[in-house]
Amino acid sequence: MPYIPHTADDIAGMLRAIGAGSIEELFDEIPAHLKTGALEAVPAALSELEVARLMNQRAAADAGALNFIGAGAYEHYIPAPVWAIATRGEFYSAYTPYQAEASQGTLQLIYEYQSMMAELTAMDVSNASLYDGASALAESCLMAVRANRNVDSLRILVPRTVNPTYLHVVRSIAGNQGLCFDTVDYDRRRGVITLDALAAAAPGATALVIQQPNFFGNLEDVGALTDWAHARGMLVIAVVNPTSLALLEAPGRWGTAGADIVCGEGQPLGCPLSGGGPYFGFMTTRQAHVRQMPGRIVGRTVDASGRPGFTLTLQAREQHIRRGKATSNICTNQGLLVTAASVYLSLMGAAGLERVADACLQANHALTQALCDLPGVRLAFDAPRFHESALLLDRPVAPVLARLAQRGVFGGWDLSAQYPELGHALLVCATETKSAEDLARCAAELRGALETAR
Amino acid sequence: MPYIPHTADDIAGMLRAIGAGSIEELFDEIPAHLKTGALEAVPAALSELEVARLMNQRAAADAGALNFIGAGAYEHYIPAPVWAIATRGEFYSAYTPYQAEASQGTLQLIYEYQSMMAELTAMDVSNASLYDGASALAESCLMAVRANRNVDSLRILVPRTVNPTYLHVVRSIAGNQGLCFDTVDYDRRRGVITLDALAAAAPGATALVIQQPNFFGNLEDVGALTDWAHARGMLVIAVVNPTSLALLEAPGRWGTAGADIVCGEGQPLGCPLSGGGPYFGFMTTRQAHVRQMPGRIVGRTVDASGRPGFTLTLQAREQHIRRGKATSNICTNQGLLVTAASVYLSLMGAAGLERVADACLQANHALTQALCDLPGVRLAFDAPRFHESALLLDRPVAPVLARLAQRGVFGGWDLSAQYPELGHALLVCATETKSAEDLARCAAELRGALETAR
Amino acid sequence: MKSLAMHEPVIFDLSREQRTAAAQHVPALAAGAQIPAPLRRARRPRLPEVSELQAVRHFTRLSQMNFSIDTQLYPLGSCTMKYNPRICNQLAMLPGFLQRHPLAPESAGQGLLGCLHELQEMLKAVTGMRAVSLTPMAGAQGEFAGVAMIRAYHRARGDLARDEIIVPEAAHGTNPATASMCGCKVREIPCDANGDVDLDALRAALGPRTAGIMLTNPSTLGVFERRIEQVRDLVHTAGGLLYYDGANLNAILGKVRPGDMGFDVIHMNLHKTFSTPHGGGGPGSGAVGVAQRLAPFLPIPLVLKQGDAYRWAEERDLPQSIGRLSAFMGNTGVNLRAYVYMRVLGREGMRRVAEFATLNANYLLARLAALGYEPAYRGRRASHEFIITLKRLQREFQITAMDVAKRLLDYGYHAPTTYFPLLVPECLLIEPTETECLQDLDGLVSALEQILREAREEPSLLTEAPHSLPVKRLDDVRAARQLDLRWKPPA
Amino acid sequence: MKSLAMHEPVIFDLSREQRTAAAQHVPALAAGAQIPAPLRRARRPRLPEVSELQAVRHFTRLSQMNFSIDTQLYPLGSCTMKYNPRICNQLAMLPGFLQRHPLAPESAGQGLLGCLHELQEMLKAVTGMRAVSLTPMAGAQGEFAGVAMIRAYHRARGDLARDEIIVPEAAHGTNPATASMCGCKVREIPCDANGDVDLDALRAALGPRTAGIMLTNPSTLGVFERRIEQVRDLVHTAGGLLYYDGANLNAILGKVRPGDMGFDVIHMNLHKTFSTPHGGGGPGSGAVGVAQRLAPFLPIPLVLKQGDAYRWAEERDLPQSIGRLSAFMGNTGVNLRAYVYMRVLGREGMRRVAEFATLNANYLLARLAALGYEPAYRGRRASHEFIITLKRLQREFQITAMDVAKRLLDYGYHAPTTYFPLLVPECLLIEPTETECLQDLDGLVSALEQILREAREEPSLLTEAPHSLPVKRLDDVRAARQLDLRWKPPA
Ligand SMILES: Cc1ncc(COP(=O)(O)O)c(C=O)c1O
Ligand SMILES: Cc1ncc(COP(=O)(O)O)c(C=O)c1O
Repeated sequence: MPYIPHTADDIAGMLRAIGAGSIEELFDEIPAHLKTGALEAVPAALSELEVARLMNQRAAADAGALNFIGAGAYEHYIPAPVWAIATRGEFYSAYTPYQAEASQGTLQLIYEYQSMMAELTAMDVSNASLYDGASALAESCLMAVRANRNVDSLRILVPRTVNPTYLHVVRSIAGNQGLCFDTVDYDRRRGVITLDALAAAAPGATALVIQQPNFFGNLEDVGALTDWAHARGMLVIAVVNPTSLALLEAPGRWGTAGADIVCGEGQPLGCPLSGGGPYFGFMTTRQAHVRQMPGRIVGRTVDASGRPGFTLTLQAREQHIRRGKATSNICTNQGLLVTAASVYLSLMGAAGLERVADACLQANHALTQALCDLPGVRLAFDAPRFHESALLLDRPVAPVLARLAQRGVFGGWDLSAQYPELGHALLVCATETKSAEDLARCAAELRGALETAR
Repeated sequence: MPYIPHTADDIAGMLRAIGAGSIEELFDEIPAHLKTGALEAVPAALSELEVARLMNQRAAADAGALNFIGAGAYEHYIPAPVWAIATRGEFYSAYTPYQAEASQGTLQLIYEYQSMMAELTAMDVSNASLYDGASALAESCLMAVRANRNVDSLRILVPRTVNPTYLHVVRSIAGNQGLCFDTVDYDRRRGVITLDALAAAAPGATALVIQQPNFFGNLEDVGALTDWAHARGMLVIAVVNPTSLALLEAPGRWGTAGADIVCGEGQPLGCPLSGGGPYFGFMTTRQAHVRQMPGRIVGRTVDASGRPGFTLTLQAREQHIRRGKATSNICTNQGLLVTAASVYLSLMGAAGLERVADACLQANHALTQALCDLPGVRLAFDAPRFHESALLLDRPVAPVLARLAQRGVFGGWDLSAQYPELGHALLVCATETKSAEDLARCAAELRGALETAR
Repeated sequence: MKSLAMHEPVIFDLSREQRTAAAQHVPALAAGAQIPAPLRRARRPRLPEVSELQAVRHFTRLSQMNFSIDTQLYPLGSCTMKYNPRICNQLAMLPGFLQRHPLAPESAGQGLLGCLHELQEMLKAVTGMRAVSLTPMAGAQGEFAGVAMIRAYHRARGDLARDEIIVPEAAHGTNPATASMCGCKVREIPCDANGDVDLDALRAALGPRTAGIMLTNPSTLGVFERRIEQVRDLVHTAGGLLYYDGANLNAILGKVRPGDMGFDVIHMNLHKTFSTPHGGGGPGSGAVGVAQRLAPFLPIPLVLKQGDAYRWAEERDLPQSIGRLSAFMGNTGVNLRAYVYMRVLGREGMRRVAEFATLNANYLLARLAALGYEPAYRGRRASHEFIITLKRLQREFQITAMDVAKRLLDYGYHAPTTYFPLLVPECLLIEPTETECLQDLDGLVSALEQILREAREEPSLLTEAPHSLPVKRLDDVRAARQLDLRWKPPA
Repeated sequence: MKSLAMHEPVIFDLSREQRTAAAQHVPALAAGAQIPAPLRRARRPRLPEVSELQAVRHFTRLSQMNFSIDTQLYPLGSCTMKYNPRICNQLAMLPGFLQRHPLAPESAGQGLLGCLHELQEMLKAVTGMRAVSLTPMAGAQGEFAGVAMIRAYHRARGDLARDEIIVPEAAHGTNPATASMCGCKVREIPCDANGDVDLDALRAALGPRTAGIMLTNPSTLGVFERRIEQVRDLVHTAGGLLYYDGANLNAILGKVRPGDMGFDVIHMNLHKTFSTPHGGGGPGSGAVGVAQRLAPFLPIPLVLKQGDAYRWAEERDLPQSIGRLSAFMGNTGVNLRAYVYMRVLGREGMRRVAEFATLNANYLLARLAALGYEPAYRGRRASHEFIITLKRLQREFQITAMDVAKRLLDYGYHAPTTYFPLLVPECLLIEPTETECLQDLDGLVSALEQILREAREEPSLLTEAPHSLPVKRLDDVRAARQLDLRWKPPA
């Protein structure tokens, strides 16, 4: 019996102690006619050896391509200690640190994580994670509505340079509470939001969402946008890539007053791509808004003998205390990924993270140049970028990408479904994981694909 | 500076405390003309990212074949917890448990390991490991010379059914102390030692070595051999495969009195093949010989308050106490592999190990049958076997194996260099890791190779 | 039971300016691009500056300050803290899976998609539902998906007034919180003295505004709702749908299926029933299953099989979907772990989960009752968990459930869940799970026996517990009043 | 500093008949073959019968009862307990390496062989030797190979009388033990008051029976042998060869090379200088390097490069080889870890090892001397390690080196090496290594300062130490007298 330790003697003795004749008797409160028969659709048990063989085959079938897709999930090098530590049983198999005295390891780690995220975003406080970047933006929007004392509105401005999937998720989640989202178009030449476009939006929104770098990889004029929103009583919700913050101005210092709520996808900080998850959403904010923040928060306090210790705090915001009136329904979050991110950031430090960010910047620059040197490829926008670039091809993107994939290269993300107005647009990404040879191979394969497909 | 934590301030302050002007000054006792210049032959530093890229490429280049080679190292399934535990920092990065109070984890684990090995071999005591199976046999021979009070001789009988490489190693190591090794030929039809062949050996040897299963995979008549040796005042040194002991009689119960010293290669117990090492040699013996045993031994004792605890014991046998008169020069052994083996054996238990052994037996049986169904292939010997079989081909083995290797199958070990008298002999092995499809593939590829090469 | 690392400085206090874990510095590429000055970061963030050894040592020592399944019995009710098989982690972290970009072509991901599709199928089988989506990232998001589907269903039928969700007062906090997140009103109804839903109260609550009811069965009171079919009929007749909170699925796996009980929608906590790790707070996975009528509303994406090929279902496949709940496809790596777990257990293993979880719980209950611990629902079978109330202990010795919980930590056992469900005074909700062996259950019983004695003879052992952990009882009030939520450099 | 797991039963005591970790039961194949009855095992071995959770929990808890580099500063002299980079483990355990059978064709192992060949080349470069074999499985086996080569060399020249190996009395126990293993006689010679070899004694020992001398430089006294060239000339003139015990190579890496000092043969402890893990006692790797004249005698196999291809050198390549020392090719996986380490450090990193190891040692020495701890060799530079003698403490307060060592454990530092080298009374041999940071060194100094105070004011804190570990001081005498070397079922 896999994972079940009971011997026949154990079972007999236990039933005796209970006073039951059989295990089946323990289920006698369940109406007999409801009982389940054989679960034919579940395959028979496999030994660990067999399941390992199966999974090794399947993983091998999926492996090996050279990836230039970003679009919200980024391939970074993960230092060896990160997962060696995160998979230690004491982190891996612990529960939420409700029993603080027996969970000081996890609690202190979260406190350190909160400190790092607050520093990175230049905000006052951080929570202990949300599910992912998209759902973190949804929670940010809900929070902005609660937090904005100036404007009483359920409307939020979302520029089209924000990841369109995020907008989709935000609508799925926050739409249920009546929030609505006005999109703001971007400047076709520069691929960023302009104040003119914002001015055209209906007035009276609660918050403005700004993604930096934006979905095209372009850098928004975040200072001006922030000041514009603040001048109109809106809160500013920043959606940022944490790696980029080593080089880009922190949202806490955007414009005159800085953003009010910062969120984003934590995946670049030590989480493997892993087919889409688990990642983690981060969120930081101003001290003034901390009671509106969703998710767990750890605080430092003292124990009965006055020594410092850590505990979950401000739990009155949470579902297990406040139930229907909680700031969110979130309970289980993405703790293990926070563990990985904390180790990652500790190993990197600011200097290491800067080097990663700069290597990404340079790799993308080099890739973009190499690709744009090919006939039929050009840059879509004229704007400073971080590690992604939107390109325009002279023909439909999908068949070109399919051809590249056959050659073991994932050549980027086809923008044409989400941004049909751009034509044959392709979003490519290169990070520090890509060597000069990798970039050259991408260019060579794209050249080949364009030539064959011509 | 990889792995060096010193900041410029640290260095300055430390030099000040020392009263030195520079780090270089700390080396002023080294004659200047001896100092080393630039180490041109060492490549420049790589970041972790770069070295990971390099090693991933190299490992991938070596990967993927289906292996049917045994000949002393065996591919077994290793349960997932084994190395998850063995690579925990507290085991991985600890030293030899000289400070017992700070090393109870390692010490208790070794005590448990000793208990398991003593049980498995049905002997009284075990040491804490030696380097590998071959060097363990060398140490066993040296120990036998010390331990045998009946016979004063440096001669040891080694049948040719013992792994020839082991004999080579034993000669390299024990030969220096004047031990010499008489080989005893095997029965050509059955591939085992016979009493007749032993009787033909010069009398007066100190010990007889018996390998079970022998190098051909055949099972020796260990009871008769043991009794024969004991009747002549020799000690019996058993060389055994630990997996096989789930099915085969334990050396402690061979014949009337059992073997005197048992050794072997521990690799099958949870150690990956890893290109040849690290593995570990095990050794168990009778209580009477424990003071002649080489290597570390852990004992259970009590602490100052009477509670049980574990410590290294009988250290007076060892080099750090007895120096030139120690039972061996061994110091560092193969502790981490012992950790893996202890977890492995705990997860298996006797019942699990039996299933592994039986699956090996059946897999090899099925493989042998499938191969012997091919034209030009037959069994070399008529004897019961465990998980290896010696086969005879109708043509030279090397080109056939080369052809198989090109097709991704390692088809066995060519015996012709070590046993030229057998002709075109091939040693094949199948363990529980081989599915029916794997076996079928081996047969199909061999058929193909034989057909093409005909 | 003390921790080797009784105190560990905050990592920022280990930090020194300009120290680095230099091996992690990625090679610099020729600098061609620059961030324009106004957008460039003005001040470096103060992240820790430590060596690799310092980081490894720090986090290793922190880890030792945790209780966990891998080190202690962890009978935390409602949380299903069972053994998390190592193989699940090892296989989910194979490079072919880890390196896969979520937006990579489906043609190059058939291995992964195959696993996920088979997982969907297995989950359908064990729940008796007609369709499954693996997208929700934890139980609460599964609940959200479920309630959102219920709303979408009513809306699609033009039944626009249905905006009330009924929850029993014993329900987990996420249930009412989810209803609110979905813009619904929450109506709480009481349970009767036996732990069953109060049917009269239910009848009174039902009406034309009823969107649905959220239940778990067995309930969070640790007992099976025996009149579940009556409940179902009442709710369905009133036009509402039934939501099953799958947090307690471990209790009934392979024994009775939510679909067969009449539930219309269910979320599963794969991090409970299917033993993916809790990771000190997450990640989880909250897969949802639905009856046929809710299938069109499932959150996307989910995996479809067409011929021999797998692909993600998107909006065009499910135009009525409640939409996406995450940027990609949920906690894929967690789903992979659950998949491996289910394959190892297999068909035969499913019902064993419920059987031995239930055996362990009933055994503990019998032993503790014999010691004088008071079951909250005497005469009822325990499900996979059960409630003890310490109200007598409190009355007689001023010993609270919290005291007993903290004292158990000293004995090397994690505490049961305390003060949940809220309606049982001074309660301990105890869930041993099926992977714990008899000896360890007996150890827990002995500890609780000893604690009873201490309560009478030396109560300060309890009221001041824990005594042997890295910290003593923490000042939660101060934590909330004098907020210290992040490290700041010493002034 | 207490361990979370203060006591853990022996695993056999957790065992119950017929319990299994069932997921590990491999599938049974159709039974075609059988072991003949007389050869079949009659009685099952009593191995533990535990669940997978029990095993994982047991060994996890045991692990927490260890000090290790990953959890504590570990200044164990002569052992070079530096950070073992995690990347070395990760890359050595890539499936392509792990799954490789040692006898698999070389053509299908060029990745691994390439790494090993490059490692040989790098080790040649840093030692100044002409050829390297990676075969020896630890330092002691490297020594064995070295002395065996020395003997083979003399024998090959017909110089048959040379059977004496000279070792300084400070030498590590493996040196004389190795000489004996090789069938040589050991001649010990003293050191002078400054820790250098006593040249007169050396002269007296040298003669026509001299096979060679085994030295390490810096010596195990922690000081550099300044007259190494004189020693070399004396030994060579007498017809002997010089063996370098590379256990102390960390002290001089990139600063001075054994080959340049005139050594003929050297072993390296890759598990010290090149930071492969000690694993609680092993495995190590004791690669040997030789000058030209010993190259024909190197142990096989070693990796040759021919054109672009790598292959193992066998007997036919090295007919004079001292032979094989292991069934395959030594501790390959350990060698891979060393390879990765050297590539990350690179050319520039080599000398930094020696520089910062030496800086740390001299800093500690200066600080401790200032506190009143007595250096064994005052006026000498510390190498990567140094010796403190506590003879005064013993005289004045009856406090031994052992007491100080045990008390340090209470402070959360592993003890230095005690009572080695044997010639310095009440000694502590302290080796901080280059990977420890200033703050932690200062922490160690503070602890030793506090301990000095305790020695004066409350000596029982020392003599009864440790106080806070899972056990108090253990009864070694009883351990050796009442041998309890394995679990036995309770009678
Ligand atoms: C009964 C019950 N419902 C729902 C949940 C919420 O699940 P999650 O934490 O995965 O969001 C829990 C988890 O604690 C629970 O116990
Ligand atoms: C000086 C010295 N020489 C030799 C050795 C032996 O090395 P090993 O333990 O690897 O056999 C050691 C190890 O402790 C040592 O310190």
